[in-house]
Amino acid sequence: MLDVARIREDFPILHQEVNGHPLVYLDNAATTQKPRQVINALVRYYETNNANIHRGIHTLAQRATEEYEDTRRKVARFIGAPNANDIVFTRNATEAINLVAHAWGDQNLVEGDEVVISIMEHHSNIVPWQLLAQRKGIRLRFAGLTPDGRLDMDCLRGLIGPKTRLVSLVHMSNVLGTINPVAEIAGMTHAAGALFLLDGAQSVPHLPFSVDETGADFLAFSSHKMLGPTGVGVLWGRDGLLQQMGPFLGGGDMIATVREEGSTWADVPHKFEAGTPNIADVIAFGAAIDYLESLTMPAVREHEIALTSLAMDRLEAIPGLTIHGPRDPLARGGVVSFEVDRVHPHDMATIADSHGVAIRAGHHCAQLLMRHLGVPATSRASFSVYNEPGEIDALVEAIEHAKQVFA
Amino acid sequence: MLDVARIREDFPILHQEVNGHPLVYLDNAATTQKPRQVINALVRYYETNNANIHRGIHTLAQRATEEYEDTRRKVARFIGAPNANDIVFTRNATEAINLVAHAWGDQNLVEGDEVVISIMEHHSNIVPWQLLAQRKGIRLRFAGLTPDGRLDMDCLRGLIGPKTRLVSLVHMSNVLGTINPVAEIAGMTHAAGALFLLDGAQSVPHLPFSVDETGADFLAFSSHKMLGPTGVGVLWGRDGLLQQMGPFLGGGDMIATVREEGSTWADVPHKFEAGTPNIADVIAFGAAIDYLESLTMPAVREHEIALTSLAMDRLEAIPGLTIHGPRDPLARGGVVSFEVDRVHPHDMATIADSHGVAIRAGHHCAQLLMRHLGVPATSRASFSVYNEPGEIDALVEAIEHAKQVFA
Amino acid sequence: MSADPFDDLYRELILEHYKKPRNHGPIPTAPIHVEGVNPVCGDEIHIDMNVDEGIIKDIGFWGAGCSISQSSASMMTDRLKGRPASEAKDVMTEVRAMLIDGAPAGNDLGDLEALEGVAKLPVRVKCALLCWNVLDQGLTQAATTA
Amino acid sequence: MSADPFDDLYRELILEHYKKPRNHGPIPTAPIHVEGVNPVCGDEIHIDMNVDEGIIKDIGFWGAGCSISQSSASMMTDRLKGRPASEAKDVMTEVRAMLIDGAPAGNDLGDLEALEGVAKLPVRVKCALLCWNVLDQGLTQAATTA
Ligand SMILES: Cc1ncc(COP(=O)(O)O)c(C=O)c1O
Ligand SMILES: Cc1ncc(COP(=O)(O)O)c(C=O)c1O
Repeated sequence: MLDVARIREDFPILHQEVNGHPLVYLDNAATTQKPRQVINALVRYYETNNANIHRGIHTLAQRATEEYEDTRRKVARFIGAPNANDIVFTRNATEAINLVAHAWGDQNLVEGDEVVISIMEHHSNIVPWQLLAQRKGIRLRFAGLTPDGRLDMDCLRGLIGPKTRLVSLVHMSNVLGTINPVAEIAGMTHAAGALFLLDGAQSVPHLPFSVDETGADFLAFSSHKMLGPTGVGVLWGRDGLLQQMGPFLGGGDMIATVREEGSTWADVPHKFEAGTPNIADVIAFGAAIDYLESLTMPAVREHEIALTSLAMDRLEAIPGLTIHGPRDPLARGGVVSFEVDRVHPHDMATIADSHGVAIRAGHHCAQLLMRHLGVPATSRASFSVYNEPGEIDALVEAIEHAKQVFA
Repeated sequence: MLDVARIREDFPILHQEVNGHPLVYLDNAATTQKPRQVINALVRYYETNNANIHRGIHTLAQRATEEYEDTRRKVARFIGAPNANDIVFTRNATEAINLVAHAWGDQNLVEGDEVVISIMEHHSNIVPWQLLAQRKGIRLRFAGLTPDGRLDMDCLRGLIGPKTRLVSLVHMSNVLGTINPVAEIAGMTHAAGALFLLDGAQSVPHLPFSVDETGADFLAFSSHKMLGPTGVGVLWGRDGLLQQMGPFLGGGDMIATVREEGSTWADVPHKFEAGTPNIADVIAFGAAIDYLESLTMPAVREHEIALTSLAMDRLEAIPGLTIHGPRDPLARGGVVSFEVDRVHPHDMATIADSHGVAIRAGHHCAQLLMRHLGVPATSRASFSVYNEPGEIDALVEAIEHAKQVFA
Repeated sequence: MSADPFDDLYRELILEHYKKPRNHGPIPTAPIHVEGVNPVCGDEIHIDMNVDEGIIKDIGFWGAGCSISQSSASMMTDRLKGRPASEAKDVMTEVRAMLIDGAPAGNDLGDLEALEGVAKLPVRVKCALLCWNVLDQGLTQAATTA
Repeated sequence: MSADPFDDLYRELILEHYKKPRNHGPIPTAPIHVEGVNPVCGDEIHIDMNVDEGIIKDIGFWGAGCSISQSSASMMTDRLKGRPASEAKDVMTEVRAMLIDGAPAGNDLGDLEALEGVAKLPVRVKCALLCWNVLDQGLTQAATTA
């Protein structure tokens, strides 16, 4: 069990009023807040160790390099990856997926090859493949959903075939909350001789996670959704995969030798980290991982299941309110998207904001899913380690108010 | 004139001992230190406003969006760009150049087209064009240098011709300090109907700068080299250029509509900012620009000329020491690369470190230039607003010590 | 006006136009069709219009969106139907000044004055502006095909 | 050993090997040539060697680099010339343990013991290791071509 009261003490931002009410931050699927341990790591870095890394001989450069590489090891441990050198730091999950589309896709795919995704994907796991399709003439195929918002496994099975080269799917939907059966999907994918990319942007921050158990070949996620700073994403590749890929961005730190006639590349992961990295934020991301590990991920998951159950019960009791996605809180993450009759989600979000309640309204970068659900937008509340039951009361109150306004 | 004593009070990192000596940080061309105003901006953001931007309706999202877009306007003003929407935030200068190579180069260049760079370029302005050459069969041409380390303008003029589509050059060399005559180069480039990309990574932080006066069509630079945080770079494109380019990375925030059949793109600059940006650091970068503007760039330049003059005088007086690059401090930035007979640069840097003096040793991501100079590496001291004459004494002392060790 | 920006936002008039939009639905015979979408939130507005001899003879809208975008469109058509295109331009300029710069509403705006409170919530300003940007296209088309 | 890591780094023996390297220069008749570069700093080491019946009959090195990388190579060739390849492997393991893990030097290392201080400056460890990584390749080649 999480000691939420103690945890809240670590998050300075939570202790403020917004529009005359205590802030209730329920927009965690967009980005989470940061504990003082993470903020302090940034301050400490800039106040004591800041230097450019890898090529520097002086003391600050040594310290910065060590701390930066330390986070790589922490990330590897956190996701159960055997080799820290298979961790590449990017700007965000989006860039991690684009990196695979370019450095793996451009090099390995030919016209007629197929990439399979689903209609519950975030735009970050759709558009890179559409752009690749334009560049290489590959075919992009879309798995559909069951009526209760799960991946339609029969449909998916039907799409994966001899032409499939990559299956790229979200682990946990940022709209429906759905947790996909990734190990089973990995099995189907590998049986077809294809690779499996897992978009872990919503799952790695919220679940006990092990890349081995997922069966993924590539994994992408973002620091800012797991208590860490903005500006850091992670790409992990199964042993040997990244090594076989050519470079993506060119520049400092990713080369072995540069000559006019051509250049040779540094080893993985440096080959994929061109130019000065986001050193400070990578180091502070290490503090975020320490923080999550100190809470333990099973406890985080348990806490979020409890909040999600409560939220679903309370919201479903409101007449005219519909929740999207699976009914079973164990089959989903702490993300609850809903509709309220006659209240447009933007109005819902504005009225919630007038109560100090931060929820998100819109297409959530999932327009294919919105079209499937037949709505232009949804309202979404999403949870993190510092949320508590009382905050769901505040949300319910805001929804009741919105219903009144638009009655 | 800068009030250096007062400025130093703003940089917490400077007030420490390294290896028993006060830290003397002379590695500013690699990355600069950060004033407390920048560190505080990070803290304040995470403690009061942190939220994902652009799509959010709630108060925190509004505040974060406003502050993020504020920095865009500050950057535009700082470089004299007429339109803030022509500013794209990237991870670093390296990514900015790669963005042009992909989104402009792949789309506009065909086999046989030529891109002209020089042998004094940083790897970040070499490798992206080598990779583009591999993708598109273009030819990459290299302008040489004069014996005193300036761009050989006759050579450059001879290379720019009807096949030239882009000239991409560094404004200020990170090894030689050389400031290139960019307006003249822009004239030659435009006369040939080509575009001019300016690598301003070392110049924008240290000179009064106006994109109009440079004549550049694209400009790339990094926050971390100008008192700002790591993880933020800037690409600026002359009005209309970015608009005409297709997207580079695909994902959230860069789309207008996403359908299975294909997607349409958001307007510039969002088209080029896929996924959650490095929001906190962009905002803190705004504080760095405020700080530089409060010092005024002419005063920054004047201060660095004075230090560079002094450093060159003191170093040239050391027997067996050779300085690379132009002799005239007005023709160069605050970067002094040198050789000491019998002392390898790595040993020089280690011995300097033992005196608390942080200098850089190595190829400085400029292997073509190293080959031209006929050395495997150089030692480099580089200055910023908080450096003072006494620190040059410390450097000279360290050099004398190194000479003794290897006498 | 009250001190609470949220009270100002959802004024009676806005809710009334939202619940019972005027001039709602396509006009199949109208020669001009224009549309626009707010990429940030997905709001969509379509406008059909018939401009004859400089007069907006008929105008209808439909689409999907929040109360602000839909009521803004309803009030707009209500205010402009039957009026000269030149007047529409003036009203458009005035509404934009009110929404973007927070300029006080003139008394020729009619119900549109109710949108004044939106200016205090920058994130919703785009909702209110959407139909006006679409109208702008329509007026340009009318001018060039006249 | 002194408390100051820098005093330990530039010990007399290291400087002596740097200034007067042993076994310096190519051996044109040697059947094995291996080379390596440290991409971080550009240091380069080439090794020519002749391994006959399991014995390193001849070994020579050249290249460019700092005092640590060059003296490490000089001491290495000095220690291993005329010795069995199997002993070279043992010494290699011991030197790596000393440099990477800070293990104490055994007394069979000879001059190489002077490199002990390098372990305290992690950023220079790669300089000292470069020639050993190149040697490793050479020994592998010798084993497969034997
Ligand atoms: C499922 C999913 N995938 C990918 C992303 C993209 O993450 P980022 O914006 O950090 O690149 C998000 C976050 O918005 C997400 O929810
Ligand atoms: C001249 C020049 N160009 C480009 C770069 C690359 O900058 P960054 O590493 O921030 O991408 C540097 C910095 O190392 C530089 O000095």
